[in-house]
Amino acid sequence: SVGVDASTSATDLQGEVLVSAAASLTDAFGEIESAFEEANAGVEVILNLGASSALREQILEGAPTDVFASADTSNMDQVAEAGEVAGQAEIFVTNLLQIAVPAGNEAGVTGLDDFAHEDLLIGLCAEDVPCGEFGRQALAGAGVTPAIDTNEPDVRALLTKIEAGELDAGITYVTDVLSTEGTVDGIDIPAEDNVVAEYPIAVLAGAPNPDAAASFVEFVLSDQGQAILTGYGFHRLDD
Amino acid sequence: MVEGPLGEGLEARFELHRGDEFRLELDLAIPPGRTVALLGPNGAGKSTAVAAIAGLLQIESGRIGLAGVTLDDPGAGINLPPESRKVGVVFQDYLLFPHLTVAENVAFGLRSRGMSRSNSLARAADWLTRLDLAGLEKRKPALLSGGQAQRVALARALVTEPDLLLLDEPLSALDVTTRSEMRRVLDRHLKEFPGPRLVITHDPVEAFLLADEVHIIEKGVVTQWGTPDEIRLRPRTPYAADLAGSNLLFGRATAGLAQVGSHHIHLAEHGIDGDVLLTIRPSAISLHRRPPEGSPRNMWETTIELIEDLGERTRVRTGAPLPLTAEVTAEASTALGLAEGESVWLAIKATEIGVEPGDGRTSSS
Amino acid sequence: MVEGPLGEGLEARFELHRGDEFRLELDLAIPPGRTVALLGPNGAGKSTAVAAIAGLLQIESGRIGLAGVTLDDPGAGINLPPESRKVGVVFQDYLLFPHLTVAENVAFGLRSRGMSRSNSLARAADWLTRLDLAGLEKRKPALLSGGQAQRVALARALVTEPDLLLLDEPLSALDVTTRSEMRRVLDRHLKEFPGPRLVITHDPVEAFLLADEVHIIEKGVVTQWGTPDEIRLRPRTPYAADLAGSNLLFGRATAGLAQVGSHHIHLAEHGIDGDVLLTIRPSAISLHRRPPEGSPRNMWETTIELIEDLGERTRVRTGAPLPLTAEVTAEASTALGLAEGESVWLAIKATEIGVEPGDGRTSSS
Amino acid sequence: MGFIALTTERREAERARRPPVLLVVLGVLGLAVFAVPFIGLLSRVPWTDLPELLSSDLVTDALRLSMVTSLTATLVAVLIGVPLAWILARLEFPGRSLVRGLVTLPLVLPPVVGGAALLFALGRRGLIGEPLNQATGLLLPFSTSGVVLANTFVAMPFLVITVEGALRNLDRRYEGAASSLGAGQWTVLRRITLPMIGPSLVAGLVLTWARALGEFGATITFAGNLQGRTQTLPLAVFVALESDRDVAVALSLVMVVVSLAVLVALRERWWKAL
Amino acid sequence: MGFIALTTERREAERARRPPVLLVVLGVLGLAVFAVPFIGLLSRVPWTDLPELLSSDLVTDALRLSMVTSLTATLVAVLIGVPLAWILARLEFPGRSLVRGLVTLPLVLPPVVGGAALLFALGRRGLIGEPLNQATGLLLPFSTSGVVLANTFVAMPFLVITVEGALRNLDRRYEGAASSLGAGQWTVLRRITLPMIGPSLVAGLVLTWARALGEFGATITFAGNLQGRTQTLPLAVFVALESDRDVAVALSLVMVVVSLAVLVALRERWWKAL
Ligand SMILES: Nc1ncnc2c1ncn2[C@@H]1O[C@H](COP(=O)(O)OP(=O)(O)OP(=O)(O)O)[C@@H](O)[C@H]1O
Ligand SMILES: Nc1ncnc2c1ncn2[C@@H]1O[C@H](COP(=O)(O)OP(=O)(O)OP(=O)(O)O)[C@@H](O)[C@H]1O
Ligand SMILES: [Mg+2]
Ligand SMILES: [Mg+2]
Repeated sequence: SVGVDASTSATDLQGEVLVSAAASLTDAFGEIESAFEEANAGVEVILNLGASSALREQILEGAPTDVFASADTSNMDQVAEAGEVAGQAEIFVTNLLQIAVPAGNEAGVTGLDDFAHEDLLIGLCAEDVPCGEFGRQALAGAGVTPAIDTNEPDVRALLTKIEAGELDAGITYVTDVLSTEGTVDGIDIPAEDNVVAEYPIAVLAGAPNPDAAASFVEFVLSDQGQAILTGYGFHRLDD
Repeated sequence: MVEGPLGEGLEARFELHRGDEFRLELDLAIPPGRTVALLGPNGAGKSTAVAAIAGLLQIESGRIGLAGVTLDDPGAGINLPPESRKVGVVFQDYLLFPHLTVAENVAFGLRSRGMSRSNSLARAADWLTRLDLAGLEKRKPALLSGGQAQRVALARALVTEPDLLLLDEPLSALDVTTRSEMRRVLDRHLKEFPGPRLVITHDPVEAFLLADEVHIIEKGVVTQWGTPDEIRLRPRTPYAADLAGSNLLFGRATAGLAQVGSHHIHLAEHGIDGDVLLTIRPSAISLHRRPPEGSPRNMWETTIELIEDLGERTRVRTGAPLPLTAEVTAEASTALGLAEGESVWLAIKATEIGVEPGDGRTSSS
Repeated sequence: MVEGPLGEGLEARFELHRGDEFRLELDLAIPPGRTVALLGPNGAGKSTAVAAIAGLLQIESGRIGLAGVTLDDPGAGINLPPESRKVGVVFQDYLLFPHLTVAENVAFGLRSRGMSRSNSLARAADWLTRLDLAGLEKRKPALLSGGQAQRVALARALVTEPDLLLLDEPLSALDVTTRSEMRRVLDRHLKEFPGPRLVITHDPVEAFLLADEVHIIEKGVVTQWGTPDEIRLRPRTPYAADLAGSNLLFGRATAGLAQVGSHHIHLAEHGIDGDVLLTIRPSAISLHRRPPEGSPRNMWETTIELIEDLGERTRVRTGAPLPLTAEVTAEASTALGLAEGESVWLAIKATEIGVEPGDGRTSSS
Repeated sequence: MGFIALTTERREAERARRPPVLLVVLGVLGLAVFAVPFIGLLSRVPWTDLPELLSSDLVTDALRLSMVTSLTATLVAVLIGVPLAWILARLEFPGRSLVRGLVTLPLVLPPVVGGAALLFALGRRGLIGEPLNQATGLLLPFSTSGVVLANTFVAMPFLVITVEGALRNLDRRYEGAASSLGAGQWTVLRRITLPMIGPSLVAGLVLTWARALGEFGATITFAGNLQGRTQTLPLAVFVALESDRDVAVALSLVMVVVSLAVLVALRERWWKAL
Repeated sequence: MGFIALTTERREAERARRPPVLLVVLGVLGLAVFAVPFIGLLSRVPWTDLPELLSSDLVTDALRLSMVTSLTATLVAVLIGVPLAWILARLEFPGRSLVRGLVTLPLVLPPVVGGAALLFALGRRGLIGEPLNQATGLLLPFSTSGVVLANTFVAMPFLVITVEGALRNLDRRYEGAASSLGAGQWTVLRRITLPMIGPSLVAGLVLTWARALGEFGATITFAGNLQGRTQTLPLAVFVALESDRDVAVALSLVMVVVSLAVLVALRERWWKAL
């Protein structure tokens, strides 16, 4: 269904569609919301932004959600296992890791090797959080044992500290560095060490408005949706 | 003074404990229109009795009835809450509500009983004026002097026109002028008041003036009761004697001679044998520099332990063999040149000695 | 009684405001070893004076000195905190610390001054025993009766052996027995106590017994002071007269005849002309059913307004033309068959009427 | 400390005492704990962009919702929290200590877990939520009522514990005196008990309202983050933090200013009278 | 309500009153607000895996750190918060209302913003933190002291506001009586003032400690999350929630049980005496 012009196909849709999306999708989904509503005058998208894990809990406990867009596969898998996904979840974008340093890079960080320096303040996401898991994979791939000072529970917390100059370096997603609009500098991780993070999306089994939900997912996967997402640093699936 | 049948007054016959040590056993009946004064040493249970009758303490057994209605009867499971008893209380430490003004404090009872704010404040202002508190309406209790606070407490209890008045030392903090004024106000109000009234006081004059009947309570038990005159003339416990300002001696009489300790006293009354209570008014005791001549059958030499100057009269406390209090005129005292520590002769006419048969209860106390 | 130079006693001459309406102007000097009783109507400023001397209220001008040390002198910027004044206070409403036991309350002052816990508790126990409170050591104040609480407050003030004692109605809640007992304890203690003492009371007997000097304060101003006898015999304000149990009349004398209102009274004293204060002891007034014959120069017919039965004596208040209080023996009262509302003849010998020149200040009050 | 007038309130004659220096020093240190971060916050406020940042729908929606939900939660807390405090202070029953402990639960639980616990209990699949939903169709998550519930859950302990402490401190004989004057238990509660614990009650209310206003974790977990429906100011801050930190700081400032304004206004009108 | 013994504490003779039914009903409703989510939580506890889940290093480290930091923060709050409360209640100075408002700041700010404000002020690049760091080498973020500071910031308002309310309620003449007995201002504070506001002080302490124990947002933002150094229980719970709800629920249960145990034990020993 990729490539279908969504703007004409769903004009008869009505009502609200409640989209629970990972917080890191805030800006991108904000734009998608407007575009989708423009294309479907009868539909109102309501965004529910939060940590993927919190969104997962809401869905598992029966909160009336139409669409779930997670920042990792693990939370989506748990939802699917519970039988809450209608059909199948699809990966809609991927994201790459980047080294984030405070603007100006005072500490002179150049690559993953610097993460072993005891005298630098280094932060990663916590091990159980996707960005933490991927970050550690990247470091392991590069053969670096990091001297970690903090395991942040989410990317946002990590970025806040890098922005404030409290940490000398951390590993986050490319999209996150981009979203700071210059207060954080990104240093690319070589492709051989980098890890691809996959973002799944799905219509939920208990969706109060399944038609509109399906249409929304379609829109995200459409060229228009993908174009918006890549504008925020995400990678298209077919890249 | 309208006096109705007892059933319409207060009947309080109950027992209760306070803490581990104190136990109150009260048996009191006050017909409508009569005032009973409850007197007793500190810690005797007077305030406890008030709290129980007002419904603030739980009685353990017995019954409290007012105007034909049972207020408390643990046996029958009856236990009327305080707000359903029409009882006006002046608490010993006033318990004025600190967050309300004087006027609001006095109006509180009326408002609680449903009167409008303005009406009740007007009535309160009325009573405040009557008790000479005009001008203090807007004050908070913390800004009152002790005596002002006490009068506010009095106004607060009187304004609700209850069926029963319980006044716990209502005049103790008042100055002499105000006190006699208030005593008059109270006396007048009590006389108009149709229900039974219970007044607690430590002031015998107050008790004797206000009350139709005096009950004396000691260590939780009523030890004597009667009209003011009965108490005054025939006190049966040392406390009651102090109250009456009398001397009280416990002795054993045989044929007109009473043995008190190791001392013997001649009595005019020959008819009573066995345990006796002897009462001697202080003014019936005369003091002399030399052994007096003439009729007094009882006389002995003793030392002056304490001289208290009461103005026109002088009170003299004597020591062994029998500690007694005598009262002489100030002139006599000066004429005799009495001084503490000096020795003096003391004489009592046998006819001036009151004799009562003693009973176990009283003499054991 | 050791009496030292005044500089070593209490000198309190100060002014302060309370709220918008009340202003106290005190001028009081008590040499060491002397007891002054401060008396006055409710709200006169007695407790305020105590608080100021203890350092709990800020004086506005004047000076308070004790034992040669200046405690307060706003002019010189001196203002010793309460804890640096060695002053023992019994507060009118006791202010016992509710979270401490009786023994801890009494020991508090000693502990604050550095005595060890065990020593101070031992001393406290000692004083509790002296004031007949043994057995209550472990109680919290909330579990005491009113009189017990007052005695604890007394013990708490006495135990610290301060340089100055300030007792604000220290005996008002005590029963008769305990009160006379405590009065004796207090009297003994006051006599042993080397410093100055100030006692506030509403009980004239207490004041006259305990005090060397009586100060009367009304509406924030001292209106009269003197020895108990001076106050008793020559009260200069209606309040003082009430205190003395005397009748006080304000009049204008010319050649042995005083005009009081529209009435004329004959005096024995012819030397004083102009404004006068007349004092008449109640016992100097005799009552008769018929116009009495003989010497009394003053007599008139009046009505009986109130009869108060005081036991051996009866107090009679008469009405117009001059309201007076007379006191007759109970026998006389019975013999005359006195009753309220009846008319009676009243006689006063001119020689029994005290005459004092009046001054503006007193007669204006 | 020259700026501290060495007088105490109201009564003119009351003795003015120089407060112990150490106490003042410690107190100022205590104040610093609050003042220093506040200054830190102020230092990052984008003052020039402020008007623009704050005029968006997002902000006005969130502000309105925050006021409505925090005040409603405070009201609910008063309605059921004061009675609970009264019961804890006045009645003796088995398990009272446990209940007291339970009241502190929301303080101890990280709010997110608290929100999850609310979901477990009151979500559509929840222990109580499920039958409730089936019976009435009521669904709390994603609803404004859900926000109020989450706020109440998190904020009510402050009221309960403060009021209970004050009730235990109160001399009960005043209540006895009031009832002997004919006041029923409700009148006593309304006209004697509550006014007499006034300052503590107000303290509890302030704590409760402020905590409800700032509540984030339980709300986002239980009620979601839907603009205009469940997105309160703190949630808006969270969203802003993802996209634009300046907006987040500006929003935080709004919260602080609003709460300061409300508290100072309240105090002038109301607390002062106490 | 048969399980409620209709008696009140201690004094035997005191009148037992049947509490107003509505009050009890409302109170029970209030209780339900806490009990229901608790039951929800309990219903999801993986009881069989519990021993295993809880025996890890992570849990013991976090538990130890939580106890140390929350208790230290409470202590610090007492040391500087009680004086601050005293100053607010007893001294009059310009800007007092503002200071009072400032004290509620940490309540109103979402903890994450509070943590950010702490960073702005005391972080390595913070207003005060930067000079401090350069002068002394002290670095608060990522250190256990940083956790204590964050906890203190967030939890101290409870103590300050509760104690201030109680101080304003206190009859000051008792303090006057104490000073006339020779007690200096410190003795009065220690032996009269604080004991007399005992129940409120305890309430404030309980609130403070519980809030510090549960503190998450400011801590993670300001102090980070490193096992054994800054990872307290709530942080461990939050991280666990990301991946495995069972672990998170189990850890939450630990927190609840620990705090209940501490509070009940304290009460038996200490509060009861009040
Ligand atoms: N709440 C209480 N718990 C336990 N015991 C108490 C309590 N209140 C008073 N008591 C004790 O009960 C006894 C009676 O006290 P009550 O107050 O009735 O005495 P009282 O006759 O009014 O004395 P007073 O003349 O001193 O006011 C006293 O021994 C007192 O110590
Ligand atoms: N805190 C206060 N603020 C303002 N006015 C007060 C305050 N306390 C007392 N007053 C007023 O000051 C006056 C003097 O009060 P004070 O307590 O000194 O009287 P007192 O002579 O001790 O009276 P009492 O015999 O009734 O105890 C009274 O008119 C009283 O109403
Ligand atoms: Mg009593
Ligand atoms: Mg006084």
